[in-house]
Amino acid sequence: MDVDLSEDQEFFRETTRKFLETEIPVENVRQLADNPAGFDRDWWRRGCEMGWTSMLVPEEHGGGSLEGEGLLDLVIVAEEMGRLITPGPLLATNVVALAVTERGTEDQKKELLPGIVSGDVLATWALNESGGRWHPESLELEARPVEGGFSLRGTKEPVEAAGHVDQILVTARTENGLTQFLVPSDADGMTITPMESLDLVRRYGSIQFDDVFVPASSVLGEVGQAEDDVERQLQVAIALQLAETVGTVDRIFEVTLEWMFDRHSFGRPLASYQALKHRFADMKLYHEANQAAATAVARAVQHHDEEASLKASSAKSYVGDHATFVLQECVQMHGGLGVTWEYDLHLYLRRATTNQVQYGTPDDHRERIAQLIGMDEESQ
Amino acid sequence: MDVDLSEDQEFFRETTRKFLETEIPVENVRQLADNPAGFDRDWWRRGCEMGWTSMLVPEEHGGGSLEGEGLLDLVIVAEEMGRLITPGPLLATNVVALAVTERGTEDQKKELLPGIVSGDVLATWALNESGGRWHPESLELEARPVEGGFSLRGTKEPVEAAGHVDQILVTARTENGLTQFLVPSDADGMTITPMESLDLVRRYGSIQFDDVFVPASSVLGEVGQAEDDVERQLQVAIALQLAETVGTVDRIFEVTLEWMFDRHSFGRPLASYQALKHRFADMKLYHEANQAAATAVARAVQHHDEEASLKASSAKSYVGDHATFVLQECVQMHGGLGVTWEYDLHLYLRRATTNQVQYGTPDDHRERIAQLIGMDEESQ
Amino acid sequence: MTESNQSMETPEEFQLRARAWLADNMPRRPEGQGHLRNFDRCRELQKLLHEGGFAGVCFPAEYGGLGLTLEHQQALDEETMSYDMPLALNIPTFGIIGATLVEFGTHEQKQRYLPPMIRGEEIWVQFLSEPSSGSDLASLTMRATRDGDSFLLNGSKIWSSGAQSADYGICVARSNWDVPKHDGITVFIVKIKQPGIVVEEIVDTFGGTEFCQEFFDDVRISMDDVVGEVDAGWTVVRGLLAHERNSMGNASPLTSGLELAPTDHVVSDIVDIARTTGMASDPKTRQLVGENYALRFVQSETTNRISSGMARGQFPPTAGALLRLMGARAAVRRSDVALAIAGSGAAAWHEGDPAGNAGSRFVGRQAAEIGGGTTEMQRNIISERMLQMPRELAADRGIPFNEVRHNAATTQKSKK
Amino acid sequence: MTESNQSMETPEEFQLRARAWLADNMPRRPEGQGHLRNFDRCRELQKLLHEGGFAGVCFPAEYGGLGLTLEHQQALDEETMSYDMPLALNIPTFGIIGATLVEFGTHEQKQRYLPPMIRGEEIWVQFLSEPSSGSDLASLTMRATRDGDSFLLNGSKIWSSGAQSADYGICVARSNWDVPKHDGITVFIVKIKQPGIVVEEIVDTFGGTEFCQEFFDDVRISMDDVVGEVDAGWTVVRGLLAHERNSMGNASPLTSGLELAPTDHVVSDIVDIARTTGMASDPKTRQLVGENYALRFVQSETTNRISSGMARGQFPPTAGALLRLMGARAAVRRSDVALAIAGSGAAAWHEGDPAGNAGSRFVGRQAAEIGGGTTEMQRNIISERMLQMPRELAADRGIPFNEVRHNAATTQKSKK
Repeated sequence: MDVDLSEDQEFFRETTRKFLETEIPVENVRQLADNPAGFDRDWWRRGCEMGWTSMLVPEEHGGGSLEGEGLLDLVIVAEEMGRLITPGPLLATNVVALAVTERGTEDQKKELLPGIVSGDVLATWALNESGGRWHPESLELEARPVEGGFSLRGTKEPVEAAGHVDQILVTARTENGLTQFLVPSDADGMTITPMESLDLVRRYGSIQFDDVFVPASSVLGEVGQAEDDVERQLQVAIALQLAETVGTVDRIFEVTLEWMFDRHSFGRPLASYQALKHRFADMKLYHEANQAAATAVARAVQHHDEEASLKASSAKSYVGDHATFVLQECVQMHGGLGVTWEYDLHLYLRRATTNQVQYGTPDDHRERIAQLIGMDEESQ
Repeated sequence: MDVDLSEDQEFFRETTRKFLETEIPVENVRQLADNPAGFDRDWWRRGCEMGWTSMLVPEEHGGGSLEGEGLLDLVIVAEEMGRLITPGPLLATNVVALAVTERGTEDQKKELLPGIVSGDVLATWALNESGGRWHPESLELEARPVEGGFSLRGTKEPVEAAGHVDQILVTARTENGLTQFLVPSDADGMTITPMESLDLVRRYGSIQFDDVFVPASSVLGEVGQAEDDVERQLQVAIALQLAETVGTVDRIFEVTLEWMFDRHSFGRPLASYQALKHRFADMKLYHEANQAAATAVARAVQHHDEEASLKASSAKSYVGDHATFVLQECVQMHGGLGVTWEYDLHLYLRRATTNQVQYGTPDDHRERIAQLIGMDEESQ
Repeated sequence: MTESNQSMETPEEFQLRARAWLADNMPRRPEGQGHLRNFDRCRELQKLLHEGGFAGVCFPAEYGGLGLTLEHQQALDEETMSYDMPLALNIPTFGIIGATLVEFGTHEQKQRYLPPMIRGEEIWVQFLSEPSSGSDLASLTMRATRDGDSFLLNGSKIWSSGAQSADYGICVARSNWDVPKHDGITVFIVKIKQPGIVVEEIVDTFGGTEFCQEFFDDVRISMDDVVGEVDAGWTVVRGLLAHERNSMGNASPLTSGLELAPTDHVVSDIVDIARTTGMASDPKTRQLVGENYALRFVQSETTNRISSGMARGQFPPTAGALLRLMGARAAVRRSDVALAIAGSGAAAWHEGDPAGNAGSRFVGRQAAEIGGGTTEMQRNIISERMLQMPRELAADRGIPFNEVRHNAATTQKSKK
Repeated sequence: MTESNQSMETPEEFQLRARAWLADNMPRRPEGQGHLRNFDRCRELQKLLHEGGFAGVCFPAEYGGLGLTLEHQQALDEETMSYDMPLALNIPTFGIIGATLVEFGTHEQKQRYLPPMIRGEEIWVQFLSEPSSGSDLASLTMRATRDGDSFLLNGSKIWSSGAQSADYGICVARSNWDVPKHDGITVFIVKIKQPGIVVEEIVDTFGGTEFCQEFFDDVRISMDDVVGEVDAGWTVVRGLLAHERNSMGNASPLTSGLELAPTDHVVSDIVDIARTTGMASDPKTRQLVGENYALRFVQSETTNRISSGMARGQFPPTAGALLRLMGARAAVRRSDVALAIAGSGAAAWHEGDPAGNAGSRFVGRQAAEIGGGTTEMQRNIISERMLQMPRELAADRGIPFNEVRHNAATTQKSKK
């Protein structure tokens, strides 16, 4: 958690936590494993009343945030959701909300934003392509200009909540460069296939585009000019993902710390064993470092820091490795109980692992840092 | 140490250890830091009387080993030398002895082997080229056919003991493939420049070949057919290097274990602190694993195991990382003393680190394993 | 196990005979099969071996074994590597419980229990861990109450591997609460399928059910089924744990066939993921593949070194802890490597994609560091028993068990 | 340090004035300079700052400081980042010893020692560690013997950073051997250049001489130079150690200029090695470069988080241990990364090649985990004081010091 929250933000955090603890404790998340979408739309609407999808949207379209710095409010929700491994397309929908807010025409904003804010419209971002491609340079889905618009051809996967949303923001390649389209999920020529997923309630699908026609009015931003927009969306996605991951660790660290005091071995609490104490010291450090990194990224993205991408990749690679490390250590401290299905720990590890590898693996982001700091230019 | 030594080998090990402890304790190694060669030729000849250069040489040329498995005897010497970070071109000279023994003409054997065995002739292998190239495929030094022989052009570096040996085995590229040459160190057109080195007594140099003429009679093995020979030499080099590295850790592990019992903190010996005990358990495991790997490679190379290269690369990459890991842990256990010049530990770390990065880094060898197990063939 | 004698078949002769018999009678090991957990199949395979005269090589002849030497067993092992062997019976049935009965059982117990074990008719399980006692096994609270000529057992056991398929169990219980923890323990032989014992499967994070929890309610045990002395069962447990370490390190002489551990498939698995994710030419991926290969090689050579050193007395029996630690750490690293190569595919995949299980392997990876004794316990054993470092303070040493501090109520988890 | 008052210059005004003055008077920070250890240069720079009215911002005005607030100090820090600052005086002179004297010194001691310290005229060193006491600082055996109105010090100190260039030292000695170790310690101010004190440089594995060992032979100290109470010096030491942790974490308000730690050059160093070894396009190398960059970012953000959290009381003062641990681990990882990229060049190189120092950096890397309190001690602090886990058993607790078990004779290493 950010050590520098305002009083309003603190209050919002507490309200959000209470809402989630009451509405969707982890037992309910387990039950939702059998729900095809992994979440319930009515419940989602109630969450939206608390502002889950309004933070990045301007007031004239029904949005609004606490301090005028919506992302810094939104990461509070993401972190609390991580603490209870809550389902729901928080990241996916908000990235689309941001993209429409920042780059949409007035018509696009009017059409989409109120519904997103109320929770009636769900949206997701179709960025990834098979083989772990997420980096803008590697995308191949093709948008060919045709009469009155474009024709999309290719496959996007994994796409979060594909099959359970209403609007899909598709990042495609035209001959002029990257271009983004807002495509309704029932567009002709689109086939959505559910994929298997590690997380019990976060669903992914594969979307195949067989010459899907999209009108010119569906272009978000400018044709061929979407590179910066995609970058910005990635930054926001990573900021939210980091906050959620930090939340998962925060909860499990608490639980495990308590366990260390309660559980006795050879007449002594586990917390008295120096080998475990020292590992806990490292875990504490990594968790603080993760939080520091996640907070710094949220601020940098909120403030359009020119190094925001570099910071996002730095945090993404560090937190990706260290969050799961801490969780695995927590499993180990629990012994056999930690690897049972009935105990909740693996659910947290599933979420954190999913976050680790979506929107780029730690290795991917380390490579990206090398690019961003200019290793290429002078070396070739 | 191999857990399966014969009685003769055990005796040989003890004799070697006593010889080294008496003749060249670590204080003497420190003094040799100021010697340009890092070792004394007279001392080297006395070592040769103990068989340091005879193990890989057949009896008719003055050689001989204990059990008829010379490499398994020789790694005993290498390991003992590691325990006292002894100087001297044991690896370099023996690789040349092996190459001449296995691939030399009768004339070459007669000319070189008796001198190597007696210690009068020192030799080294010029394999490496700048930029960390050691892999046969990456070598560039060119041997161009000329009247009566070849002309060598290019640079070899780092070459162990360059400038302090009599004969240099040069691995070069001809248009027909890899070819090796035995070149006297005073050949015309060769410039040897000393390099800086991490190890206090193991010297390296850069050898520049400016159209160095070498007669056809200096070819070792067949023109263009040296690939297998180089592979074999690498295997032997790695087997000896691994044994030496294991020896460095063996000695330091002993010393540090003793330190753990002697040194008290808060009225308790360091050995009573569980956090340190658990780290020692890992160190013990890694050291046993290193020894197991090193032993297995020596046997595989001795017995011309068809997987010898794969085993050598496996052990080289594992031991490279884990030997220095254990030594660094030993430094840490010593506290401030461990990072002082006057304490010997850093001398061992210098040797083990040098071994880690010469003849391929751990990463290089992991890549090589991928090649050897056929990752390329089916993936492209 | 027995002295070699002049009339005994040599290991070489035995090996040749085994080679011929196996070729004619045993099925081949299925491709890529690491660890067979099908107990019915194992019963059949063991029966087959017994009929062929190749079961229980090192078990005493008077109790249904062949009474041959370790060299015979090793000779047989070399031959059986490519055959489908009843590996699931090795641990705990043969390697741990068989060995323990040989060491501590009465003549009558050996007569009764070893022959059917060797024939593959009776499978065993260990009832050691309890919900509230993890690494500190001796803090167990399963209650053994003397009732006339027998004992009544009450309590719960957990992490018993394969209990749902087993016939008999070795159960460790507390028979005296007024003495320090090690001094009031008794070991019992328990028939599993009887009223009063309920076996429940535990679902692990992979969705697997290797482990069970059992609930004992007034289970009556005859005095004939006490192993060792009443209240002095800790001696038996220590022996049993030593056999366990041996077995886990592939160093037990009593097993039927060798585990292919670390198995070849741990290399091919990783290569498969690399290929299907299109990463086979990615340099970092290739280094991970190389690392994984190297790890398998080193693990296997370390097993050779330690096992053969233990056999010769160059390593103490506790050296098995090194192998457990190595195996656990290697398994963990392997799951990290698989995840790194699988990347995004570990979180979302199409059915059948080999990257798909990299995620759940990673999520469940700590099982390797927990099952069979945590790596923390192995590190204690290595540092304290192999390196002779001072033991950890046991705050319960010498204190009557009923006065020792136990877990806080919140962690007293039990299923019922 | 002092209450802000109405007439005080605001931090913003102060910052603007500093900006102008610095531009006219201070030399720029030399390119790529991480940590300046030239003490003569530092004396000059500090003198310059003092003359300009920008020295000792948070030191009390009555003892030569400016008596301003932390905000003023931070405002100044922002301006001085690009100037050559007397960073070597921050630790221990200002951040540790200055802070300790402010907290524990008598009025006379502060009057005597703080003004010349702030003027850059007197540099200080800590005499804490001893050859036979490492992490267990309180087990020190430097002997302080009462002799009339003064004390005589005898013994040896070690790992004192910069003692060869310092004027005064804070020396911790044992004044009473018949009480438990913490209860017989007294802290003294010691003038270094005097007969009876011999300072010897220790050569580290890099060939550097940052640290010294000192030998005290009947060094007479007046009662005026006792800091705190006789025999109750441990209170002072604890305060001093807290100031040390703060300072190491860049969180002291008393320093002159901020360390660029983790400095930008830790990124460029690694990139340089990658370029000169021709590895800048090697994917594994690029990932290592990326990892190193990320580590610098995370380390710096962690410092921000913890420092600002400590300032607000969200973290306890012991949280400085997290920063020490982070810094040490990051330095170690960085040296590993440098080695991996340098490869063969780390073992043999041509003079001037940046790969050349990767090997010796690696060989000396543990210095980062040892200097300023080992990482083991930091982990103890984090687990025991931050997380409230039970403390390790101190076998010497409550036992008179002269009855406690100390090191075996073989490790009683001393230089003479």
